[in-house]
Amino acid sequence: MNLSEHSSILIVVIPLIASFVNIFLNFLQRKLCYPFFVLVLGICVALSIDILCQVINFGVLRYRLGGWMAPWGIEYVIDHLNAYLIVIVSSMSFIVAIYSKDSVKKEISKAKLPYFYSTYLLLATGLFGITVTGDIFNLYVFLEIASLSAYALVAIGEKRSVLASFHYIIMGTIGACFYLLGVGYIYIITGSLNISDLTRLLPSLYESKVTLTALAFFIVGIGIKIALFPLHRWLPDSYTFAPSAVSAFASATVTKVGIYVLIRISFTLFEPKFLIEMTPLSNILIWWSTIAIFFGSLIAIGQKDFKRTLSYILIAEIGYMVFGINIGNKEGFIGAVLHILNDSLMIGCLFMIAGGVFYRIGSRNIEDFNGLNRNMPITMAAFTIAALSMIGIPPTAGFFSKWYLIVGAVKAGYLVSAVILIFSSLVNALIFFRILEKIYFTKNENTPMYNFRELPISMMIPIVITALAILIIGLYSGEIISSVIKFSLPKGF
Amino acid sequence: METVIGKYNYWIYIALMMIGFYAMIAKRNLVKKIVGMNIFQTAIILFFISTAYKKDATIPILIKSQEVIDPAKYINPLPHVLMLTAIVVMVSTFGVALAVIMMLYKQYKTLDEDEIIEILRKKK
Amino acid sequence: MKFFALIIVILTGAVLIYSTLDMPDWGDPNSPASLHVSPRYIEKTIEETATPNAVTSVLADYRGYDTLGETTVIFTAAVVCILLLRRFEDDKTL
Amino acid sequence: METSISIKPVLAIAVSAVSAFLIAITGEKLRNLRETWSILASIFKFLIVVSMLPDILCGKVIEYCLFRITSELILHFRIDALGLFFAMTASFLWIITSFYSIGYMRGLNEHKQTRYFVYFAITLSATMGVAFSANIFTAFVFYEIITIATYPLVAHKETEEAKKNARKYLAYLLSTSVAFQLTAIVLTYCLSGNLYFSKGGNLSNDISSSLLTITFLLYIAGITKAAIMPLHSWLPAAMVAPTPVSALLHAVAVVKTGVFMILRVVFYIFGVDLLKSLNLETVLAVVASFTIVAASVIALRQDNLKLRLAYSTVSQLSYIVLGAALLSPSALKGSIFHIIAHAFGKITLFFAAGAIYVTTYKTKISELDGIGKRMPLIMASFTIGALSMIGVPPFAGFISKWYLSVGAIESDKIFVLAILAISTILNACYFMPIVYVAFMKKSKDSKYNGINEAPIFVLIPTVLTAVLTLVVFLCPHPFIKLIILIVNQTFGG
Amino acid sequence: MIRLYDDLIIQTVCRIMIPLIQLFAFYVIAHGHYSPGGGFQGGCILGASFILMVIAYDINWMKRRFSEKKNTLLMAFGVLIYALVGVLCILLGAEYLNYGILNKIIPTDSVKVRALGTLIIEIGVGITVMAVMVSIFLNLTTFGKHEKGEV
Repeated sequence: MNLSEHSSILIVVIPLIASFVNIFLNFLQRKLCYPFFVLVLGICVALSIDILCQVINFGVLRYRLGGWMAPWGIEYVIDHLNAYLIVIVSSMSFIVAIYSKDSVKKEISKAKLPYFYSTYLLLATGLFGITVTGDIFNLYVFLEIASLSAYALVAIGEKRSVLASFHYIIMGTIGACFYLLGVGYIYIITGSLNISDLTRLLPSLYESKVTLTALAFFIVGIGIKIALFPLHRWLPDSYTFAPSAVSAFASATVTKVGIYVLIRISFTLFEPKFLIEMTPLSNILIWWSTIAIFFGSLIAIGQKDFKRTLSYILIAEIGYMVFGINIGNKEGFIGAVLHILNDSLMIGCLFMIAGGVFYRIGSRNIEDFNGLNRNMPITMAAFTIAALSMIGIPPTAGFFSKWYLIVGAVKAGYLVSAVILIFSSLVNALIFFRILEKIYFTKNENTPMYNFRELPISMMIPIVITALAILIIGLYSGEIISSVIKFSLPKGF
Repeated sequence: METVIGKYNYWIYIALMMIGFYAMIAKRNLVKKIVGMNIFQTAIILFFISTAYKKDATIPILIKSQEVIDPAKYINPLPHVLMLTAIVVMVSTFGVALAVIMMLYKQYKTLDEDEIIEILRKKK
Repeated sequence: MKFFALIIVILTGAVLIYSTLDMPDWGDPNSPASLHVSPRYIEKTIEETATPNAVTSVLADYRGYDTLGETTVIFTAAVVCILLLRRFEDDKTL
Repeated sequence: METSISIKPVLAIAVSAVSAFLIAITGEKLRNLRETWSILASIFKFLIVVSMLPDILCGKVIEYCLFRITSELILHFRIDALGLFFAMTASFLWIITSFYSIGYMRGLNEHKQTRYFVYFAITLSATMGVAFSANIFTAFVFYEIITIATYPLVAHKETEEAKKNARKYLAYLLSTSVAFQLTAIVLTYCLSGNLYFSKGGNLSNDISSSLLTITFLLYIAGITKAAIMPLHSWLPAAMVAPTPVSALLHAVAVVKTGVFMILRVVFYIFGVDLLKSLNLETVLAVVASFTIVAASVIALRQDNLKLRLAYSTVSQLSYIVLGAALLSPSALKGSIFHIIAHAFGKITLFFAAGAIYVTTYKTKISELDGIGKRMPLIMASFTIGALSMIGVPPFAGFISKWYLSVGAIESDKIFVLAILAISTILNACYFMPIVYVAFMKKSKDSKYNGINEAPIFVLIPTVLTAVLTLVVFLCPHPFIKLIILIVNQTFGG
Repeated sequence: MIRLYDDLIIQTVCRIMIPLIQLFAFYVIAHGHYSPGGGFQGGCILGASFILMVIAYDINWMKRRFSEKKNTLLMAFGVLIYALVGVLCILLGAEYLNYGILNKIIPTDSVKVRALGTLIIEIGVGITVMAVMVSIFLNLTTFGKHEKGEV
């Protein structure tokens, strides 16, 4: 029996089982919960890398659950895009898991930590499940697992977070319901739920109104889940008031997986030509996301609260990705998929730093960042790297995805959007250099609050790792593109 | 007339969905929002179930395994299965939402969104 | 606000109802849904899973993995309720 | 022209980066060791650069491909005569400046000297990077690094004013480079498919002229370091920095980087024929001439010595741009010679200004009455620098003006001669009064009479550079030889 | 002790009803193969019986018979059964949740054993659903303060 041929299912099942076992451990030996939790996510990272290697070496992986043939049973289909996403999600969840050790202690009561770890694992499970599955209804189930745990993780933050979580629940449920309606419509006219089966069946039905409606509902539903601009209302509050570990994890993974689902629905379930040529949808989405970028950046300037600023920047970044996907040429798609990785690193790193600062000075207000480099030089160095990457200064990672997006926009002739992209990087420059100036060139008046040292090592290491990753991955973007992303291009690009 | 006969079930369920949807986005009382959520999801479930129905067919439990089985005689089991899942999801979401609402009530001693926002603004 | 909501709702409903026109009629035994995947469940349930109740066999066997997910969902709900509401005795902070 | 692969360029860049690291870890305690590092680094760098001279002189080109990031974005070095010329100027003057800065920083015992030296070294490496870069992407990367690395130097004082000016500095350089230059690079890529500097131009003639025009203008607007009006006002703002910074970076390294990149764009991206056919060189010439005159006029009204020098820099830089815009061999000769002539002259002036500040804390010209009697050597060298700027024989400035005039006649743009004449007069008008008050007027405060010169570390470099301006005039042949080589390589004659 | 809201009739009826309800719940779980029913339905009925206890008596009375710790453990245990059956299938060399392979350890043919596997996971589901219902009910009705006792 060879485990590596099962790794595509194990990556979902292992964190799942771990989340149950965590409950037992809570009653047996509470101290073991955290090590176990981190260990499991470490195993997930190993598995995900194994999956990626398998995909690169042997091409698409298919796994028939319960041994049933595809349209009747559920099957997992893993191509380069999934594998890439799995690696991102697993490694970010692992890194943030390390980070959560100390940061969570201040925000959640000791007795509840095991339940927190279980929920965290369930969120990871949900995300993995969404990523690997090849069945639209199975995707919905795991979407709900992820969403439920995300609602809870948001709600255990500070006082305001509960209301935020409630809005998240309402919006998220609307999104899920729309997705489910889309599934229903597709099912009624095809009778199948399996993505590759549907890819075969749908082209004959492109004329039907039902198909178009289904696609529209899919897109709106996912648009809510990824907080595309007018539907973003739940995101800033949730990520601002959630525990810092949670906001780091969620911001780095949840929205990215949403983007992945969008890609799957629009380019695998349907053919690219349906979205791009036969319907105006991609054109609508391009302008929609351009607006998202513009307003996300614009609103981000005005914010006092650092985490809130980051949330709005995240909204703009989501706009980038949706834009890149829908341009409909090679560069744009590459840029978007590359940006999924870079953005999850940058946003994750920045949210972790925000959490670290909050951990020390108990404030998220940008005004209180004065002279922090005296107290936490390493963290602030990491912050500088992440900030430069956000602005898109080469050779940090952020530049390259932005480069491809802009080239794609110019080649496809969307010059306005290109200008907006550049505008938003200028806005990032404004925001981040304002903060950097406070950090490095302003003396802090209220010294008593600031007599502390660097972060605890368990929070420092993840931040440093991500910061270094931003630098290194930037240099190897070419590798990533040629070995992974190139193969995930939809046909016709 | 044909279409009305053929499609009225969908229309009823869609009307139900929209009632729930309206409650979710328009009502200011948190519990009413949740109730709207339930109506929405229930309507979707009914919608799915109705797609499973075939004229003069029975529930998909095969009495005698010997006879040659004609699928047209039994209604489509798949939507029922999916909806079992959807029901459970709905219940779980409902539970979580209720828990959050109770936390909110503990904090603000009210269930009206406007009042809560008012309280928050005062705090600022 | 309410008016705005009403507009959205009506639009959504209109789109949904408009697209039902292309759907198979209610109870049509030849609708794609009842012809493509589901017949096998009904025909083969006994010889493949020895379970006369097709719903159960699909639920627990053909699409058993969905059911695992759904059980996980409800488990999640419980964990979440404990995480959010439960206040333990040995709990100082809350 | 045959090429030879060699790692020397990387070494030349690395040496100061390494020294920056060493300086950082040595720190404030062992200041002597720290400054030894920076001196050693400067000397080594110069030696490495010079060691490449023989190959270049016999017409070779040195190449080194550092890193292929993606298929088109490649960190690639290629050293031709022009690059080497610029590199030699900068690295040679760094030796002198590092002595000077020791004297200056210690004389005023400034704070945060370590940071100062670190970023100084980094800036120099980045300058080398621009000088050696083989494609516009590499140049852009190092251009941005320079911007970021000089920001701490400008904000060095950490006073409100310093921070305000640093903000302005960054706003101008970063925003223009991200907004315009990056766009121009993207357009270049989309139009020509590669980003390399190639002899006779990279862009071909068969593209719509409007796009080419836009690209060119974006380049001119984007390379703000050349301080072409109206995007010049970051340079006066940068004068809050310590004088050595203004002397080396904002009279030689940084600003010349800008000019250098404009030369690259004009001759190696667009090429003479294309520009002539689009007749864009006239635009450039007009802008440059306007800058020359306007900046000189503004300089007249400055009372702060460094500000007056800054505006004079703005006008002098446009000489070089003008020389490029004339697109004739001897004009190019003149403009390249002006790089070195202006470098020596202006650095002398700044050194002198710094010396005055160190010894007497005077910054205003109105306070300088009789300063010449107190520090005759310094003021003597100031006079030499001034004369060279005006272009009086026997000083370096004369030669470049000579060639420029010849070039103007060659490419019959007679109005350029007029411009040169006017600016010469204006130069005289704003430099001579200083010399006059310095020597002729009686000193107001009678405390000091008799000689007290600046500290030795400050004095010697000043005199040295002054002497060099003379030497360059007396035996220009080695430079001319190299310059002729450059002109041949550029015009392919 | 007798409290105000204790009602003899209700309590007695419940004493008689609850075992029957639970018995019926087990029937529904077990008979899911042949009639409408299965893990979820049975689990709900089983959970309802415990909730009935709480309504008729009070939480502590119920907890004396069925402690919270046990409940939480069962909650995890039920779904753990489900997941582990799948893992068992992998260990026996088939795909995840492919019960057919279980006949390596259970002596029946590979079709009957599928029904058996179905039964096992139905039981797991039933356990989980029951425990989850009780747990959610308790937390919601008491704001998470079980120890007070009253509903």
